[in-house]
Amino acid sequence: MSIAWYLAVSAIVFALGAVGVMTRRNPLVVLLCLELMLNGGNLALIAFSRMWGNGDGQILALVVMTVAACEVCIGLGMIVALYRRRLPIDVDELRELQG
Amino acid sequence: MTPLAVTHLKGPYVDFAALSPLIALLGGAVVVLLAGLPRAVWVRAQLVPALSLGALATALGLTIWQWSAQKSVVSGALRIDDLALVLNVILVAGGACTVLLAWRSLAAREAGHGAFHSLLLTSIAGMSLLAAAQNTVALFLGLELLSIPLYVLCATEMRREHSLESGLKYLIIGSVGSATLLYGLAMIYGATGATDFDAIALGLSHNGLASDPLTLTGIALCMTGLCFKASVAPFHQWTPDVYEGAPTPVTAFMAVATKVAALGVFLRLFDVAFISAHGAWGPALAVLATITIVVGNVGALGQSSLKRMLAYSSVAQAGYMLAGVVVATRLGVQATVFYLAAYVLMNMASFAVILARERETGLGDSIEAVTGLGRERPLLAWPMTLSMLALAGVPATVGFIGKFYLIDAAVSGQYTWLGVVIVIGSMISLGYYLPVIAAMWMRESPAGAGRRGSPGAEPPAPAPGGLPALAGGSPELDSEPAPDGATPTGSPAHPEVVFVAVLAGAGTLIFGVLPQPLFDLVRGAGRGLGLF
Amino acid sequence: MSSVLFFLAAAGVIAGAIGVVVLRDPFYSVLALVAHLVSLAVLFLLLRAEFVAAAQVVVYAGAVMVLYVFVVAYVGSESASLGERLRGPGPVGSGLRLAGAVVGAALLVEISIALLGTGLEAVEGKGAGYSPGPQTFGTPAYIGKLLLTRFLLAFEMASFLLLIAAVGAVVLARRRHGLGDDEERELLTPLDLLRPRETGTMAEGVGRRP
Amino acid sequence: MATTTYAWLVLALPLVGMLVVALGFRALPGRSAGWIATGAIFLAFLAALGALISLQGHSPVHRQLSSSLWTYFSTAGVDAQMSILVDPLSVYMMLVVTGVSALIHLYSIAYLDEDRGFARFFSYLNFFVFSMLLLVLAANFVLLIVGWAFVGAASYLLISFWYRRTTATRAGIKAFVINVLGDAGLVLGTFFIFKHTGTLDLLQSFHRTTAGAAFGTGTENGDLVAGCMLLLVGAFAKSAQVPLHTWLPDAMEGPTPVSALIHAATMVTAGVYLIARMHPLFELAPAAQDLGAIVGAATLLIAGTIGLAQTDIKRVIAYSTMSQIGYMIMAVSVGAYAAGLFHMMTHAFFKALLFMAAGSLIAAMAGEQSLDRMGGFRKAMPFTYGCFLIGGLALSGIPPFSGFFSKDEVLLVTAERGGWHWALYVVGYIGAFLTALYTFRMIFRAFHGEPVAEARELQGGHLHHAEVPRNPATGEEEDIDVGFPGPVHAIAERALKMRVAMGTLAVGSVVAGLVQIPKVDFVVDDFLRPSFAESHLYAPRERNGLLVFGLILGTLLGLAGIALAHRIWVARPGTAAAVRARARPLYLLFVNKWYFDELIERLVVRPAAASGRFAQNTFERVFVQDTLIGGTTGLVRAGSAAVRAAQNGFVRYYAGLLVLGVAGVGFYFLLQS
Amino acid sequence: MPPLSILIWLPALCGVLGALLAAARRGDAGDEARPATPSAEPTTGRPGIPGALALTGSLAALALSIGYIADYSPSTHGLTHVTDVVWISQLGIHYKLGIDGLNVFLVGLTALLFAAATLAANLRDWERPGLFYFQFMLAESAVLGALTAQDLALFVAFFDLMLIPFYFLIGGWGREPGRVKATIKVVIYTFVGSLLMLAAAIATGVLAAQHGTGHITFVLSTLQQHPLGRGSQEWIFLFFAAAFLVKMPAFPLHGWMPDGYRAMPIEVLMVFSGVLSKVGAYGFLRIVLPLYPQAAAHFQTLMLLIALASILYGSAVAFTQTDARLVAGYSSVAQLGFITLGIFSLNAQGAQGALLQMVNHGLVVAALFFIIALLAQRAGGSEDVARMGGIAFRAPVLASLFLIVTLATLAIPGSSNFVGEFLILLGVFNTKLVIAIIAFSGVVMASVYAVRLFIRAMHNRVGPEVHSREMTLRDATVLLPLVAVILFLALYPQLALHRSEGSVKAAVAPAHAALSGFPQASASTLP
Repeated sequence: MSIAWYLAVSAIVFALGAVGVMTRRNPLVVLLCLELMLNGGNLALIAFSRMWGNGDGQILALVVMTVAACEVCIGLGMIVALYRRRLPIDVDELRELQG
Repeated sequence: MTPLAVTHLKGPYVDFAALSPLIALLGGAVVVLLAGLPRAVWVRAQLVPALSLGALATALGLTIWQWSAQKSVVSGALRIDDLALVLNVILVAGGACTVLLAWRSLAAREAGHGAFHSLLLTSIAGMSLLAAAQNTVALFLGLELLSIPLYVLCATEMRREHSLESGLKYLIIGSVGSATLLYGLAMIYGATGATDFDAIALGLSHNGLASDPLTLTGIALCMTGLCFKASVAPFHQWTPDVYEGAPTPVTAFMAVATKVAALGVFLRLFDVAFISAHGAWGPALAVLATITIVVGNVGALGQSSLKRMLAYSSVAQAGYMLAGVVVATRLGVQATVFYLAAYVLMNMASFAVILARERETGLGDSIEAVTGLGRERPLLAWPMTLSMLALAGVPATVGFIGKFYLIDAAVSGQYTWLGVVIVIGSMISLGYYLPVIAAMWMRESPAGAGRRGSPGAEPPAPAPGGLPALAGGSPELDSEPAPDGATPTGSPAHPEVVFVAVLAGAGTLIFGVLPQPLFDLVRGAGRGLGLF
Repeated sequence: MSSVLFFLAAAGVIAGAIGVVVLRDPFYSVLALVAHLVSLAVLFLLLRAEFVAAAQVVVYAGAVMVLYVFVVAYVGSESASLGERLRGPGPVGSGLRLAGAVVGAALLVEISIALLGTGLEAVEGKGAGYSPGPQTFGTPAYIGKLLLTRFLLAFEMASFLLLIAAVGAVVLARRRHGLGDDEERELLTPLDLLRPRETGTMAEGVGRRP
Repeated sequence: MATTTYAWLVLALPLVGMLVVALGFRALPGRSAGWIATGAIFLAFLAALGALISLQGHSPVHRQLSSSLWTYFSTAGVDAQMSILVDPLSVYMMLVVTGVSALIHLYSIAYLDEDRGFARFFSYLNFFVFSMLLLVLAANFVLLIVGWAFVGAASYLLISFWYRRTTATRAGIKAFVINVLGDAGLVLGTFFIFKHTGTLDLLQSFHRTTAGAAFGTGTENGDLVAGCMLLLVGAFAKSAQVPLHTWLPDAMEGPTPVSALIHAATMVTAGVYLIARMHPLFELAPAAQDLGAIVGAATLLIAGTIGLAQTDIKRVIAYSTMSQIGYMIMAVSVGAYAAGLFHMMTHAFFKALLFMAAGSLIAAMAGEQSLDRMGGFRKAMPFTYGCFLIGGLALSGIPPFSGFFSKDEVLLVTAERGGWHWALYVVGYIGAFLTALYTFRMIFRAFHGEPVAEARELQGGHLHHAEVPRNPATGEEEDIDVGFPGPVHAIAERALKMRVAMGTLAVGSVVAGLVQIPKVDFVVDDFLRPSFAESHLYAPRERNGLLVFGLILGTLLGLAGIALAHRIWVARPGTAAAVRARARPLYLLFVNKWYFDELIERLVVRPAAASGRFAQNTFERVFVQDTLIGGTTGLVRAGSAAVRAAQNGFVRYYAGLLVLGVAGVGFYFLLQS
Repeated sequence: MPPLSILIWLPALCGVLGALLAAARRGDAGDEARPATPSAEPTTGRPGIPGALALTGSLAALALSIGYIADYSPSTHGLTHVTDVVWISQLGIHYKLGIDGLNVFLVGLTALLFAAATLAANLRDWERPGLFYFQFMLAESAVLGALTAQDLALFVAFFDLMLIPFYFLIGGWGREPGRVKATIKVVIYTFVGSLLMLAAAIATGVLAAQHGTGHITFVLSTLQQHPLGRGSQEWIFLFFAAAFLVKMPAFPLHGWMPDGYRAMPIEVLMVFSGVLSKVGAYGFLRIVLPLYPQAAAHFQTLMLLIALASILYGSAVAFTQTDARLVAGYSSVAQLGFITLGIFSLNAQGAQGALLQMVNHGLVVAALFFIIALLAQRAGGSEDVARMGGIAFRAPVLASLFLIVTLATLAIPGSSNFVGEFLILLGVFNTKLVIAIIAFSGVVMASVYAVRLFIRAMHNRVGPEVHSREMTLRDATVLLPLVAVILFLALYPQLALHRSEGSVKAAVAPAHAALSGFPQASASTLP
C-alpha cells in the first residue's frame, strides 16, 4: 500500500478526534478524543518515517506516546479531583469563568 | 551489521557546561521535591522556597558563566547561543519573582510546597529547553515539559473550584493545541524528512518545497499551535479564563514565562527553520498580530477583574511582540526580546500588587481591591501605576522604549502599517489602564477594604461559587494568623511580595530612563540565528 | 496480503475512533479506544515500526487504558451522561454537534488536500528501500541506538516528563481533608463557617492541628 | 524746543494725567483729580500752540517733520516705528482737539461734581484725548490704527460710564463693536496698500504712490481702490456715516460732557481727518472719493430728516452732528480739504456749546431728556438759553456766525467740481434748510412756550430733584451709587466753571468763522497748504461768481427754516400734529430712524447669535461629542461586547473556535501554494 | 549660563523633594480624609513645605529662563546652549537640548506661567500637597523638555510625558462632578494624537536612515538635511498634524476641551491652556515645517481651512457661552486658529506673528483664567456669567486689570496681541487673500465675546449672590506680574520679534520654497 493511504487514515483519525473534543461533554471522553488526535499525528509520523526511511519520526512518535500518557495522568487526576469536590463531571458545567 | 556494533555503541559528546543551567533547574526540581517530604513545617514552608530560589540563582550564575557561548549541544538537539541565554535570564528572573510571590500562597500549601516548587522549576526548565530547541523533538518535549506542570499548577488551589476549572480548561485546550502542533511538525517532517531546524531550512530552500501544500499546511498547523501557546487571537480564548481562575502567583508566572518561551520558539522555528517560506507566513502572522492587538485591547476594556484585564492585555502584548517576529530581521528579534524583558518587569509589578491586595483585602482581584490605594499604600500604588503606564507605553517607562523598538523594527522591515496598528492598539489600551490608575489615586477607598476585622467575618464581595469561607477571594485569611488584613491600615504584609512589586516597578522606571543595560542584554540575541 | 491486512486494520482504526466519539457510555468509549489502539499498532507494524507498535500495545492498550478503566469505574460511568440526561444536549451542545462535525469535516478536507496534494512523489511510493535484519529500520535495536545517540536529550527529558506528570497526578488526586471526599460533605457545607481554624488545610495536614 | 518735542509733550501730557488720576484715585483729595486732568489737557493745548509757533518757523516746504522714539516692531519686511508726524494738518487737529477738550474738562468738573467715580471719569477723559492725539499724530499706519482703536475703546468706556445701567452698557458694546469693525476695515485697507508700497510709514507710502512707484501712474488701480474703500469703512464707522452710524445716537447714554467730547472735537471727526490725511491715495482712486462724497451727502440728508422727528434733545443734537459730519466727509472726499477741516473746527465750537447747554438744561430737568416734557426755560435759564441760541444760529449757518462761512465754503468747492457734483450741492442746501428747521424746533420747544413745572421751580430759585432717580430711557429705578448718575448735575447758571467753558465756546462760535472770510483772508487755507502740497484738488484762491449766490442762498434757507420752525412750534401750536398726521408714513420712517437698527438687527446680529446658538447647542453636541467621540467609543465598546460574548466559558466552544481558526489559517496557506 | 538640563530638571527635583519631605512628615498613614477638591475660598493656610519648595523651584526656573532670554543675542541664528549626549545608541536617540529664537520666549512663557500658577496654588491648601506639587513640577519639567528638545524622539517622549502629570492633577484635584471621566477623556483624546505622532516620528527616523543618513538618528538638524520622499512626507505630516491639532485644540478635534476645562483646578488650567496648547503650535514650527516642507505646502489650504473653521467656530460658540471658563476656552480655540493660520501662511511674517501670538495668548489666557477664579469667588462660587454682574462695583483695581486683559484678549490695536494678529493676517493676506478676509470676521467676533464677558461679569445690575470686594494683595502678586508683562510686550513687542526673526525665517524657508517651487517639484516626483 502506498504511504498516501496511511496518511489518509491518519487525517481521518485526527479529524475525528477534533470532532470528539468539540462534541463530547464528559471530560473522560474528551481526554480519549485528545488521544485520538495525538494518534493521528503518530500515524502520520510513522508513515513519513517509513517514507523517508529514517527513524526520527518513530522517535517523535514514541515521545508523543509518553506525552499522551502524561496528559492522561493529569487529566484523570483532575477528573478525580472534580469528583472529590462533588462537581459535575461535565465540561459544560464548568463555566464560572467567562466574559 | 554485527552484534559488535551494538557493544561499540558510542554515545554522543555531551557538553555539560552548556547544559548546566538546564541541569541546575531540573536537579533543583528533584531536590525541592525531596525537601518537601519531611514533616517539619519550616522545612516545607521556608526551606523549600529558599532551595528553589537557590536553584534559580545557580541557573542564573551558570547562564552568565556561559555568556556569549555559541555551541550546539547533544548532537544538535539544542543550541546554546545568546538568544537562549538571554531568554534564560529573563525566565529565571520571572521564576524567582514567582517563587517569592508563592512563598506563603495557599496554592503552595495546597499542592505541598515541594511538589509546587518542583513543578515550577520543571516548567522553567521546559521553557529554557524550548528556548534552545534545535529540532522538533526537543521542541515538542520542551513545550509539554512547560505545559504539563502548568496544567497542574493552575489547579492547585483546589479550595476554589475556579482553580480546578481553569486547570481542566487549560489542559483540554492546551492538548488540542499540542496535537495541532504535533500534526504540523509531522507534516514538516514528511515534507523534509528532517527534524533538525537547519535541515528543515535547507530542505525547504530546495526545489520549491517552500510552496508545497504539505509544507505550508504544516507551517500553518505549527503556527496555530504556537499561537495558542503565546495566546494569539483567535487562539487566545483560554487565556482570560485560566488567568482569572489560576492562583495569582501561577497566573503571574504563566503571564510572563509562557510568553517568553512561546515567543522564543517562534523566533527559532519561523525565523530559522521556515525562513524560506517567509513570503507565505509573514503576512499571515502580521494579520494574526493585528487581530490579536485589536481583540486583546478591546476585550480588556471594562473588565472588573484585574487578572482578567491583564490577561487580555497580555494577549494584546503578544500581538505587539509578534511584529518583531513577522519582520524576520535581526532588529525584529532584538526588539521582541527587549520587549519580553520589559514585559516581565511590567507584569510582575502589577501581579505582585494584585496579590498583595488579594491578601490584604477581602475583595480578591477585583478593581475595588486597589481603589484608594494611593492614599492607603503608596508603596504598592506606585509600582502598580508605573506598570500600568509602562504597559500603556508612556514615556520614561520601559514600555515606551519597548514599543519604540518594536515599531522601529516593523517600519524598517517594510511593515509600517503594523507599526501603526501597534500604535492604535495602545490608544485603545489607555481605555483600561487609565481607569485603574484613576481608581488608585482619584477615588476614595471603599469602606472596609483593607480594614476587615476578624478573618472570614463577612463573606468577601465577589465570592465565586456558593462556598464563601472556602472559596473566598482571600483564602489566606482563614488559614493563617496573618498580620495583614487584620490591622486596619493593612500594614505591609508579606514583605517579599512588596519587595517584588517595588523592584519590578523601579525596574520599569529605571530601564525606561536608562535602557542601555537592557539593550546590551539583547544586542547579541539573534546573532546566533542563521538567517542574518 | 499486506493490503488486505491494511484495510482490515484501517477499518478497525477508524471504527474504533468513531466509537470513541459517538458511544454514550464512557466505558464503551474506552473499550473502543483499546480496539483503535490495537489496530493502530497493526498499521505501525505494516509500516515497519515494530518497536513503536510494541510500545503502543504494551504501554497504551495496557497500562494507560487500565488507568482509564479504573477511573471510569471510580467516577461511575452513569455520571458521564448526567448532564445530557438532565438538560438535554446542553446550552451550546446541539449547535456544536453540527458545527463540530462541519468544522471537523473542513479540517479533514484541508489536511487531506495537504497530504495527498503534495508534490512529493514519495507519498505515492511504498516508502524507502527496506531489507529485513536485526538492527534495520524500526527494530528495537535501531530505535534504542537512536535514543542513546541522536535523541539522548529527548530520551532523558521524556523520562523527566513522566516523573513530573506523576508528581502532578499525585498533587491533583491526593486525598485532602475538608475537600469533601467524605460522604457527609453536603452536611458539612453549612458548617464550614464555624469550622475551627486550619482544619482541612495543609497546616492541618502537616500536623499543626489544634 | 524742537517742534516734535512739543508734539511729544502734547501726546505725553494727557497720558500722564490719565496715569496720575487712575493710579492715585484713592490718594487724591476732593476734586483734585478733575483739576489735574484739566490742567494736563490745558498744558497740552499750550504745547500745541508751541508746536504751531515753532512749525511756522520752518519754511513751508519743510513743514513735515517726523520723529521716532523707538522701534515698535520691525520684522520680516514689516517696519513700524513709534513715530509721530508733525505737519500743519496734525498741528491743526491738535489745536482743535486739545482746545475744545480742555474746556469740556473744565465744564465736567462742575457738571459731575456730585457723581461717584469722579476720578474714573477724568482718567477716561484724559485717555480719550490721548488716543485722539495719538491718532492725529501717528506717522505710520500702525500707530494710526492704534490711536483709532484706542479712541473706540475710550468711547466705549465713557459711553458705558454709568456701567450699572444696562442701557449704557448695551450702547457701549454697540459703539465698541462697530468701531472694531471699522478698525478691521482700516487694517485690511492697510494691507492692500502695504502690499504695493511695502512700507507702513505714511509719508513714504504717499511718496511712492504719487511717484507711481507703487500703483503705477494711472488711476483706478484695483488694489488701491479696494484699499481706499476699506479705509472709508473705517472712516464711516468712526464718523457715524450711513450705515455704520447707529451707535452714535445710543452713545447719548454717556454723561453729557462725553457727548460733547465725542461729537464736537474728537472721535467723529477722525474719519474726516483720515480722508484728509490719506488724500494722496484717494486722489488716485476717484471711485473711493465718489463713494465718500455720496455717502456723506446721503448721511447729511438722512440725519437731518431723522433729527426732525426725534424728541430726545440729546439725540436731536446727535443727529445734527451726523449731518454736519456728512458735510465734512463730503467735503474732504471731493477735495475741499481746507473747507472740510475748517467746518470741522467751527462745528467743534458750536456743537460743544450746544451739548453743554443741553447738559445744563437736562440737569435742570433732573435727568429728563425728552423735548415733550420741556418748555419755557427761557426765563429760568437765560445764560443757557443764550448759549443754545448762539450755537443754534451757528449750526443753522446764519451769518455772521461761524457755521455760515464754513458750510458754504464746503458746498462751494463741491459745486466747483462740476458734473454730477451739482447734485451734492443741491443736497447740501436741502440739508442746510433741514438743519435750521430741526435746530430751532429744538430751541423753540425747550425754551419757549409755557414754562413746565421744573422751569417754574427753577425760577422760584430751586433746582428740581427727582425723588426717585429713573433711567430716562427705560424708566427703571436707579440708585445714585457707583455706576449710576449722581444725585444732581450742576446747571450753568450756578457753576462758574461751566459758564467760563460755555462762554469761551460761545465766543468761538461767533468769531471762529472770521478766520477765513471769502475774498478777505485764507488763514486756514494757507496754513494747511504744505500738508496738501502735492494735491491737485487743493482749493485754489480765486472764486467764481457762484460764491455770492451761495452765501445768499444759504442765508435765505437758514432763515426760512427758522421761520418755518417758529410758525409750526410757536405761532401755531398744533400744526406739528397736523403735519405728522398728514405725512404719517414719512413721519414713521423718520421717527424710526429709517429702520437702520432693525435692519442691522435682522441682517447681522440675529444671524450671528443664531449661528452661535446652533454651534453650541446642536453642532457641538450632535457632531463633536456624539458623532466624533461617541461614535469612536461606541465602536470600541461594541467590539468589546463582541469579544466578551465570544468568551462564553464553554470549553468545547473554545475548542471549536480553535479548530475553526486552524482551518482558516490552513486554507489561507493552501491558497498560497 | 548653566546647561539647559538644570533648567529642565530643577522643577521636577524640587517637586520630588517636596513629595518626599511631605511623605516623611506625614508618615505613610495619610488618614486625614479631607474633601478631595480644595475649597473655592482661599484658606489662610500658610504654604507648606512642598508648596514653598515648588515655588522656589519654579521661580528659579523663571530666573534661569530670563537669563536665557537676556543671553540670547538677536544676531545668533543657530542653536545655543546645546546639550547633546547619546541617550539610546541602538535607537539613535540623542538627549539633545538647545535654545534658539523659536523656543527661547516660549521657555520664558512656560517658566512665568508655572511660577504664577504655583504662586496661585500656594494661596490655597491642597489635600496631599506633596503629590500635587510633585505632579505640578513634573509637568513643568516635561513642558520645558518638549520645548527645548532638539531630537525628534526626545520631543515625542516629552510631548507624551506632559500629559501624565495633568492626568493626575485633573483627576486628583479637579472639580466634581465628573473629574475622573473628564480626565480620562482628555488624556485618551490627546494621547491618540501623540501616539500617531510616535509612529510617524519613528517612520521619519527609519526612512531617513534608509534613504539619506545611513545610520538611524532622530536629531532634527540631521533629519532636516535628508528630507523624505513626498509620499511618506504626506502621511507623516497628517499624523503629526493630528497630534498637534488635538493638543491645541483645533476644530473639530476640540471635543475634550469643554469637559476638561470644566474639571481642571484653575491653577492647572492656567498652565494647561497657557502652555500646552502652545507646544502643539510650536511643534508645527519646530518639526513639521522644516522636516516635511513639501507636505506642508501640499496641505497648506487644508490647514488654513481648519484654522479658519477653528476661528469662526470658536468665536461663534464663545459668544453664546455663559460659562466663563468655556468662553475663555472657546476663545482660545479661535486664538489657536489664528496661530495655525499664521504658521501655515508659510511665510516669515505669518510665522513671526504666530510665534508672538503664542506668547501673548499664553500670558493673556492664564491671567484671564485666574481672574475668572476671582470672579467666581465674588459670585458665590458660580462661574456662570449669568449669575455675575456688577462686580466692578467695589473692586475698581480688579476691574481695571480685567479690562486690560480683556482688551488684550480681543487683540485691540496697541496690544502685543494685535501685533501678532497683524503679522499673521498680513502673512495670510500675502498667500491666500480670501481666507485672510474671512479671518477678519474672527477679529470682530473676538471683540464681541470678550467685551461681553467683561460687561456681564463686571458691569450691569448686581447679580443675585454677588458680593463685590477688592482683590487681595496675595491675588495681586499673581496677577500683577502677568499684566505687567502684557503691558511691557504691548509697548515693545520687538523684544520678542527681534530675537526670533532669524530662527523663524530658517524654519519657514524650506516650506516657503516648496510652496513657490511646488509645480515643478511635483512634476519631478511624478515619474
